Amino acid sequence: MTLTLTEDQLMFRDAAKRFAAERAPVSQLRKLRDELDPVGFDRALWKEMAEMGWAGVLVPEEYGGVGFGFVGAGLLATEIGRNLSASPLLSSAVLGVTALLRGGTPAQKETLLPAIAGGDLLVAFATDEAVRHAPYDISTRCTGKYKLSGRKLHVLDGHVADRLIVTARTSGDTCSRDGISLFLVDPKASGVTITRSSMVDSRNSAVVELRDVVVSDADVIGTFDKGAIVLDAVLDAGRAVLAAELLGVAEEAFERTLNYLREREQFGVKIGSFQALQHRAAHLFCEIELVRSVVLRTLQALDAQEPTASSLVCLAKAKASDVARIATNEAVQMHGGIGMTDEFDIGFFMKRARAAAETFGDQYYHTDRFAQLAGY
Amino acid sequence: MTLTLTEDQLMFRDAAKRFAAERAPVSQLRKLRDELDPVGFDRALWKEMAEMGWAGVLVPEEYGGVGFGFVGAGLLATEIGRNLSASPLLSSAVLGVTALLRGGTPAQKETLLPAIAGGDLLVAFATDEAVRHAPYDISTRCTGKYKLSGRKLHVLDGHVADRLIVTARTSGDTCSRDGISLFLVDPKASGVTITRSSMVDSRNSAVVELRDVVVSDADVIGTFDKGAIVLDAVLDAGRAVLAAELLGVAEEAFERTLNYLREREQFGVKIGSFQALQHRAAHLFCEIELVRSVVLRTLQALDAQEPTASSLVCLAKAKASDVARIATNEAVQMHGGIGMTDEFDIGFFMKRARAAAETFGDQYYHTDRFAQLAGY
Amino acid sequence: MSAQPNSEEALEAFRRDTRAWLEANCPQEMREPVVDEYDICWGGRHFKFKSDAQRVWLQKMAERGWTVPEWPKQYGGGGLSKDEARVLREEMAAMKCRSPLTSFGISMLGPALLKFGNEQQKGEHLPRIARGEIRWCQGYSEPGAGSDLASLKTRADDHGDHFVVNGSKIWTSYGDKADWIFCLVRTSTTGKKQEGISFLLFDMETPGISTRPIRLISGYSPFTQTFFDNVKVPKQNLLGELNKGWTIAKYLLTHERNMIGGMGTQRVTPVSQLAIKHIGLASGRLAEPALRTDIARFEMDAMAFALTMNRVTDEAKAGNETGAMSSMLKYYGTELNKRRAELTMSVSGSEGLKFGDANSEEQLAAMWLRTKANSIEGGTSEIQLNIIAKNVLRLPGA
Amino acid sequence: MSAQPNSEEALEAFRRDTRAWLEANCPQEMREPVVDEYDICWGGRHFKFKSDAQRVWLQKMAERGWTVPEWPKQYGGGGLSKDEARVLREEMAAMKCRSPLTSFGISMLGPALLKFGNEQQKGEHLPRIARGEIRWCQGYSEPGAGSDLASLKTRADDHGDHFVVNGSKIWTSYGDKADWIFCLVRTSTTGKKQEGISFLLFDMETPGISTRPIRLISGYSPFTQTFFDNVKVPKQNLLGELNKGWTIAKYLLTHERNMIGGMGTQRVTPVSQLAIKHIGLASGRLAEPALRTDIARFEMDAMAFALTMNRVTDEAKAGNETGAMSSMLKYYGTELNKRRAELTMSVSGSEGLKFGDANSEEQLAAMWLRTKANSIEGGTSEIQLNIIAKNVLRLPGA
Repeated sequence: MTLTLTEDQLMFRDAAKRFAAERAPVSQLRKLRDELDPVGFDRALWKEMAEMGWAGVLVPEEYGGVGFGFVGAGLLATEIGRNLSASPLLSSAVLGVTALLRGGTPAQKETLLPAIAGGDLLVAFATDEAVRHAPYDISTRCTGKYKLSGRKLHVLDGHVADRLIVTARTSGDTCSRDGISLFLVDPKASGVTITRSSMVDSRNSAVVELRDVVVSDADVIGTFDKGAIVLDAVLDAGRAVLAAELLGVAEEAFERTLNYLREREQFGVKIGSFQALQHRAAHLFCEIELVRSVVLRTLQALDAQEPTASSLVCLAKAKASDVARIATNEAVQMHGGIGMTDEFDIGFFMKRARAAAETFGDQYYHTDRFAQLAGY
Repeated sequence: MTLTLTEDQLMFRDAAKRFAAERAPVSQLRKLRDELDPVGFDRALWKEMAEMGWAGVLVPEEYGGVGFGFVGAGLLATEIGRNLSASPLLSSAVLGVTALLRGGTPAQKETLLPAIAGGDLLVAFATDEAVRHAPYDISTRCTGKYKLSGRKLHVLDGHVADRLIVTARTSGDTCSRDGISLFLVDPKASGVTITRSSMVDSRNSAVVELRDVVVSDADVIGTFDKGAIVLDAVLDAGRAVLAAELLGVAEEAFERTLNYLREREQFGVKIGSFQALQHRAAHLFCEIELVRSVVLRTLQALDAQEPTASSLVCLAKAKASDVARIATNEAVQMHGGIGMTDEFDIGFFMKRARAAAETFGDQYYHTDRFAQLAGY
Repeated sequence: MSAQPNSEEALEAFRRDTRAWLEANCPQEMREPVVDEYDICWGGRHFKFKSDAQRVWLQKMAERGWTVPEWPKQYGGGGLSKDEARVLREEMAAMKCRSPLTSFGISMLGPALLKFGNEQQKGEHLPRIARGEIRWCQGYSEPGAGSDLASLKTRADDHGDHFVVNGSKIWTSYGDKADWIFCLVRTSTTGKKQEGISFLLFDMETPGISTRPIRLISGYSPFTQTFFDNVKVPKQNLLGELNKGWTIAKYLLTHERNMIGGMGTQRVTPVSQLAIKHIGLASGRLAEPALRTDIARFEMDAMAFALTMNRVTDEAKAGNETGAMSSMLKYYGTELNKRRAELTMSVSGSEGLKFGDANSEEQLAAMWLRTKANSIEGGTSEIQLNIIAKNVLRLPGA
Repeated sequence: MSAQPNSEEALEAFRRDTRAWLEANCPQEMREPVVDEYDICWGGRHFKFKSDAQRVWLQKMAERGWTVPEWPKQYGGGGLSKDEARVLREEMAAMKCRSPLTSFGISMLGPALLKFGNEQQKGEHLPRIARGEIRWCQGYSEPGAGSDLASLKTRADDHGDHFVVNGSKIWTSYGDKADWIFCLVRTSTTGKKQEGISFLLFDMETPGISTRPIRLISGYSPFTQTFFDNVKVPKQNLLGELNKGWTIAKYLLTHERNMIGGMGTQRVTPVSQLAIKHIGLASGRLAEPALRTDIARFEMDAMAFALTMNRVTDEAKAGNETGAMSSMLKYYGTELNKRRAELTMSVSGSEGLKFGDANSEEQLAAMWLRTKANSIEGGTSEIQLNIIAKNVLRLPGA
């Protein structure tokens, strides 16, 4: 497979680029934040995005999606990153759909996938329990057949989801990869409490508390006790798509900074003529080029279900998190005082870069995981 | 204690500065290297250094030394680093003397210390067995009462020493801190084979092989089986003095680079006017200032035998190793092609920085040890 | 007062007296850790004391001149020697006494007034600073000027016995809370831009002054933009000579740099401790090895920097030249502070991402965002590196 | 020859034929890994073949034009399409065939001759390069000029039907082993310095040429300084137009950059494997955690860089513009190569410090020192960053 986009992919990307820039730019996120919008994104807009194939980007055509795979999802995420577009793409269309595709029963798929692809149903994935990502550190209990009790942190779009997919420990010790199972949970079910958190990136995150929440056999996703296979797939999908989003964040922050460097004058010259800033910008350019290669290769590997895809996911998530951090920090520093004001947009990129990096493992987590997977 | 030098220390340093620059400059090391000198330093010069108090810098006056302590030894080492002066200061006057002061019997001290301080007797410390420093990774055996067998790497000045101090495992598992003992060994004893290695920094290092080498109770240094107490003290002394030497290496490489930046012209201007180089130089200046503070504080802490001195030693050795690496690499890069030629001296500093960093633990080793000592 | 070093015995006596006085006079409440920004006493005409204890503590300390221990007694200071002032700091630290007064009048304007002010100015302003009666703000930066401070455009026109000031300043810290401003203005447009600048002091209640708060990415609004519309300032409010204000400004910037750089050594919970809390230990080691490595690197550099602050202080005491170090401390200290905040966010994971309103307890993200200004305010990191390259390393100009 | 992409079947047939031919013609000895520098065949008048196999292998490949597979057949090339050339590379890699010929004639001068040479020059030089008969060296840098290549002073004076060259070049790779030199000379001193430079080809045996090897910090002497004392060069040896040599030089530098940058992806033992050997695993993890973290960071960046090399290649194949990437690849690749060498030294401890003579097996330190030149030769890292800033990022000039 070559590391270039096909004609179809280029067209899909270009349409997404126009749509995101016109309909879901940074100003929309600012408005949602300032108005303390109770949803956190525009439901009508998500319906439009669904019509463009966003909600069903991973969903096969037989279930009403467009089947553009992870490469397609990544292209959308990069444009989302460039515009900081608020949408449930990651939660519902990536995490939710991947869980159903990898572990869903035929009945679950037939009921849920078309509704998700149509933008009518939102799914949230509730797994993390520690403040720092530790995927198998799950102690949400499952008693009897079945009552779930536990507390899930950082559940993306949890407060507006129509369905939750919840990981729970059905056997084994806390932190063991064995003994994890996944369940579909109705957020309106008795015993579910969902509290939205106000986040630095103005995106949606919630705490989900479960107290003896009753679920049935029909709600199990994947093999009972062996849910980690699905969990891993969902997390890797989320990480890769987040890496693609972080690429967009880095690119946009960098381009805005370059424009500023070309225009802003100090000491009678354009500040972009200062060699120290030029060299930092040139180095950053190289780093972003590396992220571009890594993200595309990783998404291709996920689509092809290559056995070493997880190593690439580590590389992509670590590198994209780190480079987006550098790009947004350099952006604020090079913009100087104006970059520190809320009035100016650049700070939004730094906030999103940090939040996206923390979600499902940051550069530290994935650097160590990369070494582990390589056997050292 | 204030982080400044006393009048006495300033005088001692100034005398050392003059002597090293005049009598043991880089050109002398080059000559020793080019002539494949069998000793690796100038014995007559060491005798002169001894007269100036170098060989006895750590030796109390009652044993014929000058008792300037670790701060004094560090001042000498920094001047040695600035001039890349070849001498057995580290091996004999620091490692050897520290072992004897911390673990020697009165008889050992009376016999050996005055001879060392006078520059007439050289002691080498033979401990490392792994290529990367791992202080308790000792499997040199001690059978009966006593026959030593094993292989010691990177023994500084081993091929010219009049006495060896050898660590051996007298009980416990390999890598255990318990069960290590130290022995005085005559290099001419039966079963001792010493092979000099040709090193990148043109300084002295040897491999010492021991096969059933007979030693007696009178040769034990420190408490039998509890030698790690002395070993730790010797290693920390060596590390701190190496950090002081690395400070000198970094300072001198930096100053030579600044001079070059002020004089060399390219594109019709002095290259020191390029802002990218200015910022790198300014950052490096800050880092060297930090090393200066850390080295002085660490040497003071060793002199005062403060309980947290080991943490400071980690900090000093790690930071000095890393900053000397950056300073010498920047020096070669900023000198460009001329810096790559053997004819020019700057490469010698890069070589010494690397060798001194590797000796008794580099920045990686000591960063991790720092975290361990801090309980994380 | 006394320029001579104090004898050991005299110092010990001073220490005993100080300890006894603090014990007797520092309210218990003022020995508790600072919890929120209202615990910091800024003084000024409109300051609302959070508690009686806070008001009493300021009053008692001001009476002894100990809000500004080393200033001369005639100007409301304590007249202490350097050694005595150190003893006072040590005893206050041991007893965990809060600082009775925080103010730009003390940390910034005061030293400039002592050096450049005339008797009339010193007598008028210093005692009121010392007693916390007047809160000062700084009018330096201008919209669009940024790092190129000397290109400032706010002008003060000569109208005989007074100046008329027109223009605008930005990044005025607490401009909306201050009583007086010390302000750089252009009094000449001929010659080098640095040579037409003067240093004026004036009351923020003078007609024609208005302020507008600037909201930052952290959610805080500590700065204002300040507008001057035909503001009349009497000529006796000129500090130093006409058109020589740049000299005072540079002197003052050095003080500001030391203050901001010092933030690198603030006493906060070590990152490693927070990491242990959030991540836990496995076999005695912090369970995430790559993160642990960077935490160790940060804590080593922070310790090295703290030792360097100590060394610079000790060298200054020993009478050695250390002026060149101020840019270094500002640059390295603020970069360290940013590293600390980045790592604090990393170890706190999703918890650190929470971003409440200004009154919430969840302030990690706001603090993290706040640190980003450290390397911009008071001269950017780039400006500090330029200064080091030119003034310390004597590298040639571009 | 064929500019059209080959059909899948045609390529498969070519692959079968190629495999069979290689199997039949590549001596077994030429399928073993390269052990020392004498295993690399540079060709030239004075080259001493290490073995018959090496000589035979060069001869057989040259006969088919496969030392330069994509060059036209009329100039001694193989006339292969890009796809066929890729298949040849893949099959040689699969069979572990050594490269039959390494030369600056192939990698640097050849492309410039093909683009700028006249028929007579192409016909004279290209076939001899392809057969390994003439070894070329490059005369670019001059003592004292460094990165400011265009300020070169070696002059070629017009003497009617020939030039007379005087001056000196430095950093001439294997100048003492080369048969011919391609050389930048000054033919005009009016106008911009770039506009008075010409590109000459001449025989190193011409009277008036001498060379002096330069010993490097690594102990190797791969470069010479080369001196020209009234060297007569016929005018037909001018490549391209008079005073237009700078265009050719820049074209060639791009090729050199790609070559040096590519070293970042050399197949060598991964640092992590060497680390496991020297340090060992504890509970499945490399026993030194801080070092492990930096090894992982390096290996991740190396993988990201290799993927970027692939992407740039794929984009070039797809006809997308990638010229701007050459400085990036040179800069990042050489910096990575230096990082690799630093880590290799770190994991090797005292073993890595050994520094024998050039014939010894202990070459880690020499290789480490050698990499330091990577970011200097072929345009320093600083020059590459300048190029990226100006040509790619379109940042304003100073």
